[in-house]
Amino acid sequence: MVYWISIILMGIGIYGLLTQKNLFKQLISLAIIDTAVNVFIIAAGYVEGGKAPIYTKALPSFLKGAFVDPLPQALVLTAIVIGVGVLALGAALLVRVKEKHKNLDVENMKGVGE
Amino acid sequence: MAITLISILALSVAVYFISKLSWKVGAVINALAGAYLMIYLFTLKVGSSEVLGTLFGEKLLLTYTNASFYFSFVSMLVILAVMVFAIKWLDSQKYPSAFNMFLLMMTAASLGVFFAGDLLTLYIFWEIAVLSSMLIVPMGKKEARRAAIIYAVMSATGTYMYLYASFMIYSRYGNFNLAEVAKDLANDPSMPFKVTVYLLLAAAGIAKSGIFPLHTWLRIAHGNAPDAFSAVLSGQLVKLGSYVLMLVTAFFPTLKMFQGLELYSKIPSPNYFLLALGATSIIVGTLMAIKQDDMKMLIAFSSVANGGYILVGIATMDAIGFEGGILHVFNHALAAAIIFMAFASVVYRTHTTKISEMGGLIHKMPITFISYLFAIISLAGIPPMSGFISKWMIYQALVRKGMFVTAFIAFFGSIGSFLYVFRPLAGVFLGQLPKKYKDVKEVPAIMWIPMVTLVAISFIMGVWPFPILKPIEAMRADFAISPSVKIADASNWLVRGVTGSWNPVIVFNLFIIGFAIAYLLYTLFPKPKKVDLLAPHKEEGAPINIYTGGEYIYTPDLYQYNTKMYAGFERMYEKHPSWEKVLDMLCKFFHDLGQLVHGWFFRPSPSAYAFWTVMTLLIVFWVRW
Amino acid sequence: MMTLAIAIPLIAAFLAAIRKSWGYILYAIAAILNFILSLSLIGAVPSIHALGGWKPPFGINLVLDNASFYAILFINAIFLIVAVFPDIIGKYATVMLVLMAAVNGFVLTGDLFNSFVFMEIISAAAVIIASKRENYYSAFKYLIFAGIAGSLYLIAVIFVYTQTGSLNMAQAAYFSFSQKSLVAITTLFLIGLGVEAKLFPLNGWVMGVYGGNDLAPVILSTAVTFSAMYMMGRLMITIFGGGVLQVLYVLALITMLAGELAALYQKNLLKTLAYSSIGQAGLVLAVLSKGKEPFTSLAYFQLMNEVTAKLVLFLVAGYLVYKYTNLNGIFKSHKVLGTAFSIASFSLVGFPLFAGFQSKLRIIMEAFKGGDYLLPALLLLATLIELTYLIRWNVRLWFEDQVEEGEKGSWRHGFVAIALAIFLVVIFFFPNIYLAPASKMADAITSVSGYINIVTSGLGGM
Amino acid sequence: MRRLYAILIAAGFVYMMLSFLGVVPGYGNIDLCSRVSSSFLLKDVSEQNAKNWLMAKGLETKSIEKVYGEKNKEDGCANVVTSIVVNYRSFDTLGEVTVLFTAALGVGLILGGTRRKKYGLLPNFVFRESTRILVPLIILFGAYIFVHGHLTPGGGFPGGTIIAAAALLLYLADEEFFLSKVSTGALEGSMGGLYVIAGLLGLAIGGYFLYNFLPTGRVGNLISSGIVPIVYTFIGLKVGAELSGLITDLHSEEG
Amino acid sequence: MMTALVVLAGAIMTVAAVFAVEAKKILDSVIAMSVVSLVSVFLFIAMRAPDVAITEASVGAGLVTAVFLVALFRMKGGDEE
Repeated sequence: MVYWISIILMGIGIYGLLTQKNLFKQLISLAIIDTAVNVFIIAAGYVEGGKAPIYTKALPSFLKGAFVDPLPQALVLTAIVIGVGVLALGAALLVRVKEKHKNLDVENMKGVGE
Repeated sequence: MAITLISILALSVAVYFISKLSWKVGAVINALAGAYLMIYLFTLKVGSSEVLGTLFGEKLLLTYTNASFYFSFVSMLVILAVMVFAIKWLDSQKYPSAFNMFLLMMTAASLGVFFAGDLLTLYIFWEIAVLSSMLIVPMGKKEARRAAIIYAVMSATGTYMYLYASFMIYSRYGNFNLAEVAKDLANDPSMPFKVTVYLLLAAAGIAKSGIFPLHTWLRIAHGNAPDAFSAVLSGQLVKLGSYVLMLVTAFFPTLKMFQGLELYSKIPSPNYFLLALGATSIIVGTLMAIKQDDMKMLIAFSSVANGGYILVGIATMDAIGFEGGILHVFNHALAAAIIFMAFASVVYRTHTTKISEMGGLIHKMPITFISYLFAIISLAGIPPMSGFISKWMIYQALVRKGMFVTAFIAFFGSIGSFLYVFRPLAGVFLGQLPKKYKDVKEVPAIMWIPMVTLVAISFIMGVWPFPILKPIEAMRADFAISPSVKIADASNWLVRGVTGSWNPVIVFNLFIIGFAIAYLLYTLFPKPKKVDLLAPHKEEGAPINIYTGGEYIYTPDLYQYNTKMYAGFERMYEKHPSWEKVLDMLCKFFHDLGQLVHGWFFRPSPSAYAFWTVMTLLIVFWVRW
Repeated sequence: MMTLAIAIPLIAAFLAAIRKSWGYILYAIAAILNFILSLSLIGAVPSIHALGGWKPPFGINLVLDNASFYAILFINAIFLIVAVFPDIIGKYATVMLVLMAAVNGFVLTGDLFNSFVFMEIISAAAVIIASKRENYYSAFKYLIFAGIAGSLYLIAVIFVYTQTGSLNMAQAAYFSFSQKSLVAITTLFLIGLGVEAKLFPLNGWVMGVYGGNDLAPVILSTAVTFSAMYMMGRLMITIFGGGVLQVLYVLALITMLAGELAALYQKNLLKTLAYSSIGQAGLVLAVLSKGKEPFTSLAYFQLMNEVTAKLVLFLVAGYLVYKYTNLNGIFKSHKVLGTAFSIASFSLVGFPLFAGFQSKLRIIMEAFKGGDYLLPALLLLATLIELTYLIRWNVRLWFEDQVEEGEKGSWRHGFVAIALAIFLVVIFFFPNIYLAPASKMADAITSVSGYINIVTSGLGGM
Repeated sequence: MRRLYAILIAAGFVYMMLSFLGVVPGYGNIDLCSRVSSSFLLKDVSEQNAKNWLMAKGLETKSIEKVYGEKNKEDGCANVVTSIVVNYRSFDTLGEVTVLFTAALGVGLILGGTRRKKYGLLPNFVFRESTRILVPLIILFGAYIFVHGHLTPGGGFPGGTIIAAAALLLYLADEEFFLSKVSTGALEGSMGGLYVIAGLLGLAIGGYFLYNFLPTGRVGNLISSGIVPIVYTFIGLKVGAELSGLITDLHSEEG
Repeated sequence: MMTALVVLAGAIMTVAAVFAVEAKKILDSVIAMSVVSLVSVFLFIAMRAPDVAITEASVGAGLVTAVFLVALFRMKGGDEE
């Protein structure tokens, strides 16, 4: 189920990358893909009926089905931050692109040259 | 051999730095090295063999054969002459140090090509020769930069085909060694393989010696290279191609290899294909040479035609044809070298190569004129000079094989060559002397001595060709080309052909007698008076020209009689199909393809990148899922 | 010890953030230390380092085998060479330090997710480097590409995790994947890595990034490309053994031709060289994708030759392009740079007497031995095109009439360029300088059981 | 037309991913015992036979032992995700920090200036004053989140971001406000350096980079799990400083 | 119950994502994107990943949106010209 959502979101992101001529929109599409991939990863670690992988006083008695997989969560934590870094970099670049080429629309940008 | 070649290569780098201090010293060192190599050739024993080193686990062999000797000798003759010539000539050049270095490097590499005992060694030295000569070419006129690129590309086209074929051979026989490969090829059952290999190997020779489909670089490269280097290009480098063509057609046992593919008079069809290319080159070269106004380009096209003669001679698979072709290597090398050196001398003094801008230099530069005259006599194949003998031998072979179309083409080329060699003669040396060349002097002795020496050699070989025919006979014996008759018969002063024999000594004597009679007549009759083209009537003092029927000549250049000298003849093929244009189109095609790739994949916006990424992903998925 | 190769530049980068003016000095120190360190690592081959003391399938481990050892040696040498040029590095020293750490980590790591993290650091640093000299749009395009590629790479990593239950490369190498999962994983990895490895048609960013300033090509086309090619071999040959190699072969051949053709059309020197490096990458990938021994070592041999030559070319080109507006005949004023440029370009083409000859001819020879007649033909065609434009540039830079007055050149550029160029000639005569490391690398890359053994025997003490 | 093609291609991508889904175990239906995370959960990594794991044998179904409140259970983090992020896979986190560092650095290099860029928008008085009160609270909250990272959800990254949110608020509230790049740079640099030095200390003491060399205490206590909270503090401060610097760069111009 | 909520979240995300991609104004896009992120936070909670949820909420949804908005503000509306 969640897999489907994430994959459809990826599809939308790719659709956005393909159709949008505005560079900012493309960056947003990339952000959507990032989010979708994160959802996908978490979904790959979900265990039906499992609990969040944090020990409290109430203890489960079996490993099987007791917790969801913590590793994908750790990975996603990393992936989110990496995504943010890349997107912030992209935003900064766009500010400069706008200054240099006067426009963010691929077809109206000035001085792009070859 | 190995040590000599390597030390000469190393010396060439040293020469660069020496030339930086004084290029004259560098040029002298070059000439001394050339002289040493010349002597060295005679000290080597035929049949000796040496290992240069190992590469990819294969030994790089140097083998000294009769063919090596002959080709190296011809090369060194030309190069040595140019090296001596360059000692003075270089002061007109912009890059004397680099010229010295690359010339010596090229010399060593060319000898390496001739000494090579296996395909790989040949390739290595070949590439070094191409590289170093390719770097000399752009030192010439402005157009020469483009010329260098075209030269490099054409040459590489052939070379890479050659390389492909050599590795095909290696993967099949596990051997690069020429002698072994020749044996293996003779016994190989696979005909398509043999034909492919044969044609691909020949491609290198075709590209280098300017045979028809890859001939276009000759015009631009010979025409624009530094003037003295054109002599090396045309006289020596082109002969590397002839050497490779000789290797693949004569050294490889083609008759045995292509048994069953005989097309016509026992010539296998692959050989016949090469022969046809040679014949085409004769036509193309001759016709195009007649059209040229630039004297260097004119001789460049004549090199195409003469390369064709050499190939036709070798590809006849007949003893006398082979010998004729190989002898033509010598003749053309010397003639072309003399002609280009003569041109270099003219350019050295006049700074132009346009025939229509010159004239009347015969009085100013008589020695150059004499050298040129003898060279064109040889080139056109007129009897007393050596050029006739080789052409005659080729005709003999064609007649024996019954190839009358090719024979006709060869005759046609000969007649054409009378036409085109006469054009610079008339334009440059005869006729009226333009005013601006009033103070032109003969070139210094250091420049004309090499020319005259080559003329002398060429002349002597025309009268007494047996010394040069001796190694050729030996080569023919090595390659076992039938029929094994004795062609050079020194004791009877005869060169034996099919329809008859040629006695050069008698012919020479006849010519001497004829010349004496002509000279007698010349001295008996009154001499013509020399007038200025624009000479006004002295008596009346009016600016009326006496030669133009009352009209004053505003543009005397147009009335120079060698402007459009063969206009009528040229008009016959004014709109000729140009192979150069075809190649240009090919270049443009690749260029456009590059633009297409650039525009589709590299230029566009991120959307297109996303498109290609996802498409690739989908295609890979679709292929593999 | 091997973690220091990552820790030293990283700590230097953090220190450089405190005071910007320390940047270059820290970079130089870190480059020297890292090079010495990677030299000293030879005693430690083969070994693993379990980070935090957690055993490999659980924790992250660094693997130092012959392949990664020579790769980091080569990469750190390049970083050391670049350290000679403070004027090229400028204020990008911190980024270069991060890049150095990331490339070392990318090569050394034995963990898939960790490799993803390092790949992202590499692309982030590369984007910043690419944005030098206001080359923002190209950098942005690169960022989008790297973003998509990173996402696909991450999905592939997760696929591996769902199959094997761990992120360890050695376990993935041992694990027998089902056919379909292998297809899914390798396809995604191919695209993910293809962007860095300049695989067609994922290499659209190359022209803009390499052609836009003087720092990006010097470091991205050399060290980063090398690490990407290393990873390509490691993942496609060692870990996921062979599945995708035929596809890679076809794509790589197209890459080679496309790159060379586009270079033929290009009129800007840096961009021409950028395309040429695409073409060369195609050649390396094509040979690598054979997946068998002589080819793998030849691929790395060719890569080393290419990278050395490209370093010279890009150093010289970057220096000249931003010094003069018209380059005609400029080598008349910069003879040393010109000589180095010519030697490097001849080596790239593969003329005898230069290093490229050794690798290209060996590739042709081995391809013929393996019965592949297509690769040599296309290689020679590509070489012909390459020769055309490189000769064209050489002739133009040497022999055209000079338009601009030449200024006095930089001795650093001259010295480094000519030294590397002479090294290329030395390689022709002693190919084993490169070939021996390359074949050791290839041995390590092609031996799956060897890789697993290194990891399992590294567990001994734990 | 372009959109139609785009939809087709995106649909193709979705189809491909759905086909690939076939190789992934169904949603919510996974067996943790075959994954390394089971050992992270049980905190028995050091007891496992790594060689068997590598040979993909996995674990049998095991009942969970008592973990909460136990002493010296490996890293001793109650929050298993944190224990993975900062302990088992701490190296990834170092890389992650580096990515953020690089991004902040890049934004600085691309946009950075020395002067506040002004938009001429004056925020109202209430907003400005309430911000002054809120900012210390926000920073405190951020600090709480990263200090408690090993016990409760959260950790260095959200904590740091919350601190950066305070900086953002200040920028929005005050036209004149401008953080000194030197101070944020010094903070992020020194914190990053300390992280690496902590790792190097581990190398010196335990023989492994990023080795958890402090006593780990009881699972569930605040003072537990060795260097984890310390590292998370470093990360939190570093991320806070970095992102504040990033926001500063976004608000700056060349002057 | 949970399934229904997840489906609802998925629908919201899909719609928001399409809106983010297709919106005329970039400001709308950015906001729609942050909606996608925020709803994904719910998904993370539903999948028992509180750590990720907090990080996504603060870093993914909060910071990215903030950075985008500031950048957009700095460019004074990327889509108007």
